[in-house]
Amino acid sequence: MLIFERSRPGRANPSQAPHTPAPCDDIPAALRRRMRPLLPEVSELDAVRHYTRLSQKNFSIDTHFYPLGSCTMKYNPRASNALAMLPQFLARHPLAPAETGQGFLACLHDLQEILKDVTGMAGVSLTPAAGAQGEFAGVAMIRAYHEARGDTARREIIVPDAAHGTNPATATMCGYAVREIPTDRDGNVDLEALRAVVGPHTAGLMLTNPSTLGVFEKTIVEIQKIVHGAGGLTYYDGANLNAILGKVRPGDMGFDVIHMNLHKTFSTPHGGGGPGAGAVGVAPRLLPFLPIPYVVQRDGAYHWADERDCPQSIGRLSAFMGNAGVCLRAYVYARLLGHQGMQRVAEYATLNANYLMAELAKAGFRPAYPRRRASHEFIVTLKPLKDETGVSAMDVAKRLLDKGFHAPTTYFPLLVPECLLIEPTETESKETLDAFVAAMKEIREEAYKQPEMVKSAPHTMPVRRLDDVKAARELDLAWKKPL
Amino acid sequence: MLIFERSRPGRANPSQAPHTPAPCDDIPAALRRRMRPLLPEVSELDAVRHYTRLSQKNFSIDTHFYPLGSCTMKYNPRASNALAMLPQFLARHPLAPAETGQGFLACLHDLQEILKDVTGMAGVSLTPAAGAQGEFAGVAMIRAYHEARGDTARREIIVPDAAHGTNPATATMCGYAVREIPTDRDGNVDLEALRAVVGPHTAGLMLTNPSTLGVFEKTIVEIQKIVHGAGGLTYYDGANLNAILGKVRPGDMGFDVIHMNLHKTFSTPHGGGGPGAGAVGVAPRLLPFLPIPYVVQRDGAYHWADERDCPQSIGRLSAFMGNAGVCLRAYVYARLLGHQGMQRVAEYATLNANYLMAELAKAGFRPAYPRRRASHEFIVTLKPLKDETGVSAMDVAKRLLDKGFHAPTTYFPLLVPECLLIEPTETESKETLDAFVAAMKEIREEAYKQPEMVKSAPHTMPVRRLDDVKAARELDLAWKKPL
Amino acid sequence: MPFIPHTEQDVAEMLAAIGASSVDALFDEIPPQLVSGELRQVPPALTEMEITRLMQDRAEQDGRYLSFLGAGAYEHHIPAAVWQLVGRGEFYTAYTPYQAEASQGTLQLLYEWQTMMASLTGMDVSNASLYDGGSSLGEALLMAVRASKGNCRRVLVPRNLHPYYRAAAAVVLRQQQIEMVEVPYLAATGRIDRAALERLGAEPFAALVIGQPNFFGVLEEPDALTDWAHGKGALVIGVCNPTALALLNPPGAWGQAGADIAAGEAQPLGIPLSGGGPYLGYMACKQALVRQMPGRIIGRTVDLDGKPGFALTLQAREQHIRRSKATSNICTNQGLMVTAATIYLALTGPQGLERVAAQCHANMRRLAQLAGAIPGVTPLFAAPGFHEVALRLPQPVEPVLARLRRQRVLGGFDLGAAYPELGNALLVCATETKTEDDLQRFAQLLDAALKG
Amino acid sequence: MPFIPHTEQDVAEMLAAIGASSVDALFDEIPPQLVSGELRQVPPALTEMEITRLMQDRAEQDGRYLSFLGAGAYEHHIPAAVWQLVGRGEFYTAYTPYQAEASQGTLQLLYEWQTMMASLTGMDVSNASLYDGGSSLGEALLMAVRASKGNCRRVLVPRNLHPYYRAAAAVVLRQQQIEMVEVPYLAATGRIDRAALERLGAEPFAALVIGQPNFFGVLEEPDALTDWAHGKGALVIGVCNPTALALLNPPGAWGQAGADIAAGEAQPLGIPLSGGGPYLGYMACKQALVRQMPGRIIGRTVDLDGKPGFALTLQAREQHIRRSKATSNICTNQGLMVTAATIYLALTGPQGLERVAAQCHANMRRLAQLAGAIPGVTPLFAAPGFHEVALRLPQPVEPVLARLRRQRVLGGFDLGAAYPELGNALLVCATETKTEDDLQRFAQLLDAALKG
Ligand SMILES: Cc1ncc(COP(=O)(O)O)c(C=O)c1O
Ligand SMILES: Cc1ncc(COP(=O)(O)O)c(C=O)c1O
Repeated sequence: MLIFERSRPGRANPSQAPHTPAPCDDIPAALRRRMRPLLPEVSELDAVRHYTRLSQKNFSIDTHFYPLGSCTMKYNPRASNALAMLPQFLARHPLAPAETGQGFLACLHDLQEILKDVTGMAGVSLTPAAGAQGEFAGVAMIRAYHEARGDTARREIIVPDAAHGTNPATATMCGYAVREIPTDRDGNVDLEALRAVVGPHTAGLMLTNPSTLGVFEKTIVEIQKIVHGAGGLTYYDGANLNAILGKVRPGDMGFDVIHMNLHKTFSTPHGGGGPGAGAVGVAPRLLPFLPIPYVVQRDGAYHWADERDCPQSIGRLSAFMGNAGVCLRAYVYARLLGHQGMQRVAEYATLNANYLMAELAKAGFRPAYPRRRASHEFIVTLKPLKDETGVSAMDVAKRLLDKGFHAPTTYFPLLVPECLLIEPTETESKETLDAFVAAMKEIREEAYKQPEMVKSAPHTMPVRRLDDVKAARELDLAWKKPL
Repeated sequence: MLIFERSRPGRANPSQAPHTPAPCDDIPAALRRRMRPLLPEVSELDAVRHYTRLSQKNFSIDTHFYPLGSCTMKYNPRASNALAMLPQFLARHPLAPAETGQGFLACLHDLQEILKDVTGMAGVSLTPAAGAQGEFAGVAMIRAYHEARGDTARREIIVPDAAHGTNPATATMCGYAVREIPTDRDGNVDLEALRAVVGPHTAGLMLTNPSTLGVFEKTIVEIQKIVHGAGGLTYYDGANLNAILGKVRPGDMGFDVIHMNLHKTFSTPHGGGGPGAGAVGVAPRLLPFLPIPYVVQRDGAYHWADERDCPQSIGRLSAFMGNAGVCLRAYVYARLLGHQGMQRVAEYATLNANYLMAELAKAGFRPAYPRRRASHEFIVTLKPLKDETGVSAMDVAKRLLDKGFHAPTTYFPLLVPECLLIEPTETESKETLDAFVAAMKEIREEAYKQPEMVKSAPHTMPVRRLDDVKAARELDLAWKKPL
Repeated sequence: MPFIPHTEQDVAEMLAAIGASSVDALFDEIPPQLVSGELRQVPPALTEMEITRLMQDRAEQDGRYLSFLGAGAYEHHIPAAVWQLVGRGEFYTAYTPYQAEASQGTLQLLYEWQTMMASLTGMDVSNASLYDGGSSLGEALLMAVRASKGNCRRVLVPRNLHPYYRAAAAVVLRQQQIEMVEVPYLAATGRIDRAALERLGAEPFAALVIGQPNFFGVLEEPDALTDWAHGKGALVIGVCNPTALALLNPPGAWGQAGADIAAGEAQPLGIPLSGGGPYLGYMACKQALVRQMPGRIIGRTVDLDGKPGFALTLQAREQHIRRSKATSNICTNQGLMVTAATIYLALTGPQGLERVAAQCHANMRRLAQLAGAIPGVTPLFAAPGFHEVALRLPQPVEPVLARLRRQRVLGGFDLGAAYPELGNALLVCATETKTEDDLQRFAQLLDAALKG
Repeated sequence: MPFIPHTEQDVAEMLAAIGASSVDALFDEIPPQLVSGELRQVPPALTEMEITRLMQDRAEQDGRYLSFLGAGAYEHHIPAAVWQLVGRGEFYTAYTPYQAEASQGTLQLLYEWQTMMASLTGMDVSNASLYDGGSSLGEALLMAVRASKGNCRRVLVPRNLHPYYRAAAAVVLRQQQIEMVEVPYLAATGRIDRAALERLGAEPFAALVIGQPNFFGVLEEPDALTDWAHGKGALVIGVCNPTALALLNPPGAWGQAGADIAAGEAQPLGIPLSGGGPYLGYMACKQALVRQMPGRIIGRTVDLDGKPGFALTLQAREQHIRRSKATSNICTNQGLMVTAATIYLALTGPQGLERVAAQCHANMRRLAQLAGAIPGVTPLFAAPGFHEVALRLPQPVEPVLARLRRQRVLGGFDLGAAYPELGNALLVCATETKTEDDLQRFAQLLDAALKG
């Protein structure tokens, strides 16, 4: 039932609004609203009950194992939430002068320093609101760099075919043409293909490492050299940083710019679709172009670097400071981990992934890259199962819901047929992984014995399988009051 | 699965304890613990997930209509929670001097004044931790009063048979003998019976009004006069204050002492079994005996009245200030309602109860007191249904769970056979009441058509009907590690 | 090991199952010369107790101010229920609802949000969120350019729109060589300069942006502007304060046909100021433009049993399907902020939101009245406004603000910094959170500060 | 109408259904002379915004202190997860789990609590909670008297037990004319005076109470005391700080047979100080006494399918069944506090709790060392202690405390008020929340305060 269907004309929550309607007689009638908006008229109890019950219809990390590949769904410390929401931080106006927020700025400054260290970069700006905006900032900086040098013929960004969709979309958004390059049998970038496309038109390369195929690009240094050799810059999509945190640093690999997904690696909550935080780090040559604002320390105090301090900056990505509150959460998390904890993240994420891959392989599932180590995630392809039983990766995913597990990422990356991209993260215990393997085994057996049951899964969710085609064909995007 | 079953030896949460174990070499070995306690060894994620999922197995006001008679399960404003938990209030040590907590004490003082007003009493102490402790304080004050006058032969407390169990239990706890008196056909105290038992041995009478039968004692003033006439004092069990808030005042009815259940009438959360707050109010003659501490205003500042100020006080009911944080919640609630809101509580609680009683009667359910107005609650008896179908009040209650409603109170008060005591409260909407009536109708039909199904309800809860007999016979009160 | 549940035995068993000798061996595909040493800038781990103390100390160091700052971020009362619900793990720790059947809570809520925003803006459809008001304007302009018939790459943006919104949009437009033309405002009213607009509109343009209220808190007259732009074949983008929309004619009803896109910042709807974010970019549009709209969109559909349910839809617009041809690169958006805003709107309702807006308005008028009584302080613009007012001061603004800060008052936004042509100009804001005492206090302190 | 959903139409329809002319008519059974007028002391309604401001102002007025107060209520780190989970509506707004099938969450949690507390105290069984430590002691004494063979109505309670616990217990015992005999302590060690005890034990008594640590923070030697009391046919009640039990031999293991009842205050386990409550009385006992135990008890059982589940059990002890013959009148107890404490214990675990306790202990020793270095300040008692230490000051205590308060430090508890025989004596406490800096600061400020 929608909140609108609980609404009754005239029902109101007087505690939540001023007692008496104030007059607005000076606003000309032509500017005034003529019909009240369609907002629900419900009591506070009804609203609380409605949204409490809605929430219970969600899977979440706090309720379920959520091995969604490429998403790093690990435990979100509750302390991060509590401390980012201290009343003084929440009440802070974005335009309040820096002198009134030294505590707040100190946290962001310290986080910048921590991120510089873990990425090996020379400067960091926290303003990007999510990974894609970090990518945008990164590619815009690449453009600004070339333009500042008068090197204006570079019109292409190279992107491996396995890349996340945001990479090519970002390149386009930044006005570049996208050159896609293939992946070899072991999941590495095809170096020959790369050599074939680089040239004077190359503005840069966007690379995800470990790649979305769940493997570390073994020739990462060569890749970087090839692109740099052609005068292009190198962009490191750090969404998978969890796999290498404290182990290897993109800066040390010679990359010019990286974005991080703090809502993955730094365990800020994903909130059912955000907010995230997509901090960017840059090598020295891109420092002048960093998006503003970021925090600088000057005369023993913290300040926001802005247009005046950074005339070459690509500018502002949002009106204020990006998702500052998310950055506070990431900061708390980083301090809780400490330097040793950072390294352990990569180690145990990798241990969990390799263990899960090994156990699933033993259970009859086919890893897409059996000759490779898993990074923090790995792919199994259900092509054989599909061929033999008709049960698809999607069916298995839906059936997993019935077994109390969130499904892995399905059908991404697009190059592996019937794939499941599985990322257990370091915060899950061996027992949970074992239970997941057991569920996968059961589903495999079900696929052979009762394929129809699996194909019509899920059976225990608030709804059965939804009709996506109807959703797209007969658009119903907003509720309308029945007449 | 119990949290202990998720435990693994050596698993720990280092964020939640000091880094390094400190030495305790000065504690003699004989005083030291030899075996670690059986506490779970789980990760923070496991704990959060475990208790999040456990919580989802509960019904609650925030998720379900909860018409539990005598319990006043109304909406618990979320503001009360937030404001009672402001960091400064939470950090306040109970022994911190009053000068460091004037804000905190002001709230409690104001609440005392509000409660004096709504009860018509001369003084209020907030220290009782729940209704039963309020009763204890009240009866102890009655004892102290008689003793202070040297009137020591009074050894009996009179309690109507419909009374809540805490009333006779309290009388016993205070060292009194209990004299039970019957109720007449319309649910009133039997005045003749009362006259027959009062006398020089009468210490007092405990009366609930509106009674647990859901009706207002019409002869309340006479009752009071009879008891007073015999030299006894009168105790008003105010657990049902919701029915009369702002409408009639126990003080005006001539009662000497009252306890209130702030966790009912003042909408503090019940928390799965508490904490409550059972403030007591007294008439002038009992003022010297009020339990300490309570707040007094002196020289423009707030202070705790203690042993030195109140030499005749019955004393302390708990080590510190009772459930002070619950009182803060009640205070916020009272201020949100204001004086008009207080009166509306009684009006709409009564409207809802009478409407629901009328609709259920139309649907074929038999009100226990059809000739009476319902107060904020009412009783239906399922005796006819039981006789005709074998389906009991308990079966109907369990079946209601399947329909998404918490069950009313069953088998209380004990004098009405197969009874349901139903209290909708003022915060529920007509639609919710109508849906409840519809569910009751359905169950009635089911009782005739498929009684076995109703008798084996619930069918959709995390567990089916539980074996209470086994629970009591084969006591399993603590988990033991399997060997 | 914080947040890592592995016991030594677990590790041994897992390595055995993998067939690896050590955890380090799992990293053997990484070129050894890349392996980094100790992290030097990351301090040792703190316990939760220690970080709690550190953060509390920092928060207390900052303290709290009585604030009359608005300028794009607004202090409103937020019902306690909002964030107690938002903080529930099932909302807080869920991912984007890719598995619809296991995400009906979030999906239904987003659909409710779309409904509310479509109605509040007077549009047909809304998306599920963008990052913030500034980037939302950028996306709206790109969308207008994409939708424009002649592939026109020129857009008109008034100077009286939030300077940071314009800055954020400019970064985006610059990448694609789209020209952003600044439309001047009238010195007398602070409104868009119609005559100048007429001149600038002589050349083709894809879109005209209208702020309502504009950055000065002044109300535009959007009906005529909308009809004018439509007459030129351009789209109209309304950038509105959503609280104000409880009172004001929504963009969808501007002029004959209504504006085409509404975009902006929904922070005022239950989202704390939080030093600048996370906030909530909103976007709504006419039905015809829906396939050009960036961001997640939720649709209502049915399940195998015909029971209604909700799912992400129109994904063919999005990067994960359309890649380099997507309407935007946006992926993660501001889901949790939508959760807050939806619950906020449900708790306030149409009547409540209207009262909030009206009280803001009344407070602004009272503030203007009190401040206007101070010698030398005059209103800058002669036009009705909403919850924010621009004042001319007889002295440079920043020193006055500094004096107010010493009384723990944030006195407003120094307009002169962004609009040198306005001289000593202060933008002050009073929402419903301000009491008569607060307004008096502001006026007294301002008076005193002006006296030095 | 705050919290009332009724529209005018609803009211009209409902009255029609009832057959009443007005809402007032529903009160027609109330004698008219009783109907009261306006409430005069209840102010008009505030909005949530207004009460929020009021409460915030009051909270800020109180501010925060660096506190070295213990004396029965202890500041500990509370993991953020605890109260975020406790605040979930399903825990927060549920009633006592009368309908077991719809309350398995609360019931299972209570069963887990019983398990934890039984183990922590070394007992067989625990109840689900009592109000607080003080009233819990009262109930334990009543229980011991009920269980005593010769119906003996005399109990021995040491003077070195918390004075407010003794006060709270006394109120209860007084009602039933049970004699509470005070056992003196030794001036040198602060421990129970064995010789005096021997004398007092010459007459029959139902129970001996032992605090561990006692109110002075001193550790008793409970093994011998327990065996002695058992030799006299009395029960032994251990009143223990539950944090300390991570380090100390639990009552269930005292002497040959173990104490019979453990009762006390579980506030240290995740419950904020909150100005004195709500706290959490615990009680655990030996199996043989379970039917004498007051309070809710949860049992594990099975459902119709044989699946394990949880339910309230042994209800025949309770007031709602047994009425005037119940073990206690307690009904509503401290369920939500149990929720907090259970989650706290799950998050800290056996190792964590031990570290917390050890750190408290180490901090106390350090504090004693630093304070002991101040001229004229000496430890009052020569015996090992736990997280609290009694100091002798060379001057009256209250003026010293007042000076510390001016530095926003709460310096401890003035022992002389409750124990005049101790003279200028201060009880100070340092839990794991205190850093070396805090302890140094305390010592410096104390030094300065003593100098005047
Ligand atoms: C590899 C990769 N790159 C980029 C992104 C985009 O990040 P965001 O969703 O925060 O915009 C993602 C997120 O899913 C990703 O997995
Ligand atoms: C009529 C009546 N009296 C007394 C009580 C006891 O109150 P409490 O449970 O707070 O001890 C109750 C509670 O259920 C009650 O309904």
